Amino acid sequence: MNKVKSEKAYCKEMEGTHIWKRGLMIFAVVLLSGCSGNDFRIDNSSSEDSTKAEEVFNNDKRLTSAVTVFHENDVIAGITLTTFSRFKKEKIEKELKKRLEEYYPDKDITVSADSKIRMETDKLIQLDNKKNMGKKIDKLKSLIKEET
Amino acid sequence: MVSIFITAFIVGGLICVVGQLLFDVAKLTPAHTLCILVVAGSVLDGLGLYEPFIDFAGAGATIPITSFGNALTHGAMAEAEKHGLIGVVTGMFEVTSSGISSAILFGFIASLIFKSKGKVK
Amino acid sequence: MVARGLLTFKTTPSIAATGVTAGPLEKKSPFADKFDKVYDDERCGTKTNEHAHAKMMEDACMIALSKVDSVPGDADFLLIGDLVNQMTPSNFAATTVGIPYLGMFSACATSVSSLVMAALLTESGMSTCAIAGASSQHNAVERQFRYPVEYGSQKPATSQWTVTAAGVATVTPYKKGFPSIECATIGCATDLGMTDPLNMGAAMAPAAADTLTRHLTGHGKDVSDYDVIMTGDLGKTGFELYKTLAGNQGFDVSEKFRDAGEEFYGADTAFLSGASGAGCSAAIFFTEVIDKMMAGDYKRVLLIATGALLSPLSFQQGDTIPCIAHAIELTMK
Amino acid sequence: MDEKKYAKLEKEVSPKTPLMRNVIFAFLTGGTICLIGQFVSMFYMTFFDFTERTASNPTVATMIFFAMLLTGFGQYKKIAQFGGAGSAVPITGFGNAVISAAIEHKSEGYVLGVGGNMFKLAGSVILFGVFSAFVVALIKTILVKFGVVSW
Repeated sequence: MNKVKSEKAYCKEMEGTHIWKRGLMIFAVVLLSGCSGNDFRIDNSSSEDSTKAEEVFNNDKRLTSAVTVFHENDVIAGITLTTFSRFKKEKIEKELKKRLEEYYPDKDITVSADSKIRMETDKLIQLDNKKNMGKKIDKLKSLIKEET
Repeated sequence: MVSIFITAFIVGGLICVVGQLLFDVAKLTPAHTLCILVVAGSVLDGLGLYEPFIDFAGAGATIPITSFGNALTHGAMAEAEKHGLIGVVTGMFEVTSSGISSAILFGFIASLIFKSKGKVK
Repeated sequence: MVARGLLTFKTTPSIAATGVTAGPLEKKSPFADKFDKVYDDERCGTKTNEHAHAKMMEDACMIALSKVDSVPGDADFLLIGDLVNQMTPSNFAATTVGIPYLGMFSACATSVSSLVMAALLTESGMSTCAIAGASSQHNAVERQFRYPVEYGSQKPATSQWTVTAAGVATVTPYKKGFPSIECATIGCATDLGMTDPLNMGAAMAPAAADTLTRHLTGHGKDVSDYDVIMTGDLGKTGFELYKTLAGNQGFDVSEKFRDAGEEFYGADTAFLSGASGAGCSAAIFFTEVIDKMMAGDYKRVLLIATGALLSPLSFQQGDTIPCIAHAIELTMK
Repeated sequence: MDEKKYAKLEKEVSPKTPLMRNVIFAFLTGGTICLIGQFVSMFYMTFFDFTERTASNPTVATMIFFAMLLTGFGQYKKIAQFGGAGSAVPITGFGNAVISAAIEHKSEGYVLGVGGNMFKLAGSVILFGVFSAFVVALIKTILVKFGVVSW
């Protein structure tokens, strides 16, 4: 009797893990459809021409999305990478920054593949009030510096 | 951004598989296994391989105990970069790990509120 | 005559009563309704596991005495032991009951070694009422020998669960109608190089087989003379090994062999290889076996309690596990 | 019967370690714990000012908090029996080692018991973590000094 009972409990436990795992997967898929996809956006409130930046991001196959904000003297880009490019995250960030610096030599450029920065740049773009933008960008830059 | 959940699951799971193989095949005690993994994390960071790994797998690389060795080494190396050889020593004492401090704190809280129970299931 | 650990009791002292107490988890045991007292609280209403351990022992002693209409003042000797640091639980129990006390240690074989000692004292005429027994408490023992109770470690299928139980017997000069102690064999410490503290059954099996052989050849008996030959706490793995070893010696292992550790928790697989601990053999020997003897089901039994003589220090230093097994033969005249 | 023969017999009779089952369950358990960790870390990134890198500190602390609850309510050892290394290798296993020792030694008082024994099991991990960090950083510093590698 006991043996049967414990085996049943055991199966139940197993079932539990599968449901748990599947649930998480579904959640992941929902998230996936929610906030990624080929999503390249630029918000330009400065006088600079942003088409060059657009080109740089659009043509890089390692990126899955990029949100760039041009504001006064700042350029901040939140990007997401394909799964395996994430191994070279730091290298890609540096490389893109360098390329942008070639096009916009007098700008203060920040490129980050951190998902926090990506989330925040997304919020910046949707911001109606552009007044606080400078402050918010400064805050993001300090966040990135904390990384080391 | 989402694939990080999948990589976290897989990479975290695989590190645990390494631990399980050390348990069952190498017949090591849990304490020995964890020490080996911590040293492995530390060495990987010395080679500069652990950080890209965290970028790739997120919590899949920061939650396993290997990240503990990585965090300590990273702190020590950061100090060493600034102050040279002396920095290695001073860095050792400056490095704090949230793992240790939170384990101490929650361990003490748990000892205040819980009692052990010899239940089998 | 050279005895070599073989003892024969001419006056055949009797086991006039037994007292067995057990913890809440032991309600799962198929023998649970035979225990005299089962606690609902694993700490038996005391503050610590060790106090609970002592309390269980005290209660078992009081029950065993009350069954022969006695009080602690009537008893001559208290021969008990356990596994925790310097046997403090037994020491505290002895302080409370106030009977002249000799601490006994043979690890999980203490139930039989103390019974042999009580029989010797009775045989010599120095004792008319001796209490002999052993106890173990899961939490206290686990913490001493392995890990903290709440620590998560994956136990292999060979590992055993230390029982929470105390069992004592009141040994008196021969009394008609009660099981009497006819002969016994003191075991030799045996070490076949086993080092795994999570596979104690395998370490203890050779000691049990050795004592079995010595008892049967030394006393000129055969397996067929007994109704049952019961070992203490070998567990499923150890019991298989012991039967193989005994079979190699030419004994018929097919029917009469039982193991208290294997049977203690029934078929519940959560307990893996079965039960262990000093209280395991004591609780089963002093309920299941004695009850069946009183009921007339068993006429002659051989009890072999096995013990692993290790300490946390010895196995951490990489030493092997020496083991002991003592045998005692009970008859119903 | 000599030791070698007995060791052979013991191997034959003792139940085999179910390696495949253990590995699969360790993978699932460890993966799930890391997945939960990832969710916690996402939570900190979304609602607080943490980046991917800095979120790992509060995440680890939160995971150890979960480990405290599971250990205190007697659930962690069940997860461990099921998942093996899957529950021991994540930081929650480290937490469990510290917390279970703290709970266990409460009976000897907070100074000698809890304080003195908290790191009975986990202490070795800290020792080897710190020592290997020292050695690795030292080697790297020397190599950098000699110009073999750069930071």
